[in-house]
Amino acid sequence: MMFEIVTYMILFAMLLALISAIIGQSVYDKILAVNIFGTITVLFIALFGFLTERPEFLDIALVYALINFITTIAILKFFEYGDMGRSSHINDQADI
Amino acid sequence: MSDRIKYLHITGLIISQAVLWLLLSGHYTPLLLGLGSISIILVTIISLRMNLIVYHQPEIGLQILNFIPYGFWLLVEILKSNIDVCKRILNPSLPINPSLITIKASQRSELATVAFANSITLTPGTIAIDVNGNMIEVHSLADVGIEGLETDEMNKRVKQAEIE
Amino acid sequence: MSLINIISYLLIFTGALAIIVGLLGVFRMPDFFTRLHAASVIDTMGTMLVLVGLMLYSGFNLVTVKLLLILIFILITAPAAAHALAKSALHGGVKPVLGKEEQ
Amino acid sequence: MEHHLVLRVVARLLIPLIMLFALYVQFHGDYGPGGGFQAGVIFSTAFILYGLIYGVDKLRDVIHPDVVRSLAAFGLLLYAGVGLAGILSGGEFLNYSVLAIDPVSGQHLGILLIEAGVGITVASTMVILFYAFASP
Repeated sequence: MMFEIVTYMILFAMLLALISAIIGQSVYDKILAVNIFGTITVLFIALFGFLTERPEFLDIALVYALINFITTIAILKFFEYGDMGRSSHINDQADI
Repeated sequence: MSDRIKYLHITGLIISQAVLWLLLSGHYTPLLLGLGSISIILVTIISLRMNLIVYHQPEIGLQILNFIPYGFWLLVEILKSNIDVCKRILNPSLPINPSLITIKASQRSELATVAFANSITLTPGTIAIDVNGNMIEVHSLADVGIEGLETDEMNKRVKQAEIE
Repeated sequence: MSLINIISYLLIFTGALAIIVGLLGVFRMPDFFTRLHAASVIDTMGTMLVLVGLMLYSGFNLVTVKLLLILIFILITAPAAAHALAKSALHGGVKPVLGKEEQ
Repeated sequence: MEHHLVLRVVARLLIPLIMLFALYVQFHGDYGPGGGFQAGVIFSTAFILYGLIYGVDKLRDVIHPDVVRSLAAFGLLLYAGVGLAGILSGGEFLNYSVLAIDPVSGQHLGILLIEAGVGITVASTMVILFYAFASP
């Protein structure tokens, strides 16, 4: 009971994040919305693990946080340069 | 660049990995501990191949013991500015005054500079947009954020946490 | 229900409220950079309160350590992602709206 | 375009953590959600992050595409080899109990090797996919 109200609130927040991803004007707005969605999903998975009393879900939450970060970087790089493996021109320092 | 610093860095990497493995695992059987040591050796070898350890500057960069009080101070700052930003969002007239300013970062190592830039971003109301050498360009939501940065307190605190 | 459970529940509830307030800010703010400020409320206040609340609820064991690990991980990666977004938006031609007159 | 200091330093801190976490998932498949497939994907994300931040050329210096391809084949061979070893020792395909004198330790060994094969193949395939997308 305790966790259910909060879980519904988080689900509602995920819905809002999806809406903002759909109505976002520039591509950066959409990436930001997807990033927010990912962060909320991490919290949702952690809460869901406690709701169903299976704390092993925390491993999945950690993986989701990791994938969320890498997704943001990959999409940004793809939209900026059109390919993901672009190397830097300055000696050993890369920009995304 | 001496060998001593190099081995110090590698030892630090191995010790932190061992602590992480023991905290994650939770099962301390000989088989899993053996597999854990194999994993640590493998990760260390790949990290060395990737040149992830930088020798030409203090790798640890931030003294852990000095960094803990800084963390608590940062936590309080984060909470204060969070409440401020939440009030601004909930205010019907949306009292914001966005501005761009450039501030100076006086840390020596890259790690400490990044810790400073990330602290700025982590405090809602200010975002580090660009890091150019010692200058950090900051986008601020309201005047409160600029006033907080111009007292230079965060910069000094990160500098204090740095290893001399 | 013990006191510590009530405290943890209040923390989690406040965290969920903070997330919704942050999303409201994302909808209300006039341009991209100000939206980033609203999003960082979610990344810091939301995650911190929810995960600290769960830590208090679970007591002290390896689950707590994992929650702490998730919190540290998010607190390292979220500002890096926000910084990368802001930087590439600035270099990609998004002009920040400055001054009091929004829109 | 100047270098991206923040991402470079953050990636340097995160990559060893990610690889160690992947190996933790690999070896704790019997206690929680995990196993070879998930571990392989997480392990490969460390390499993909490195390739994204430092450029694909630096990733080629770390691990050559030919090596990755051989590793993908090696993982599959390991899987099939354990299966065939079951047949050769008088059981069915993928029957682990006959791999050692004691059935329980045979099962442990078999699962460990099979999961290692799956993990190696999945991680290599993900890195191959990244190479395919990243080359201009």
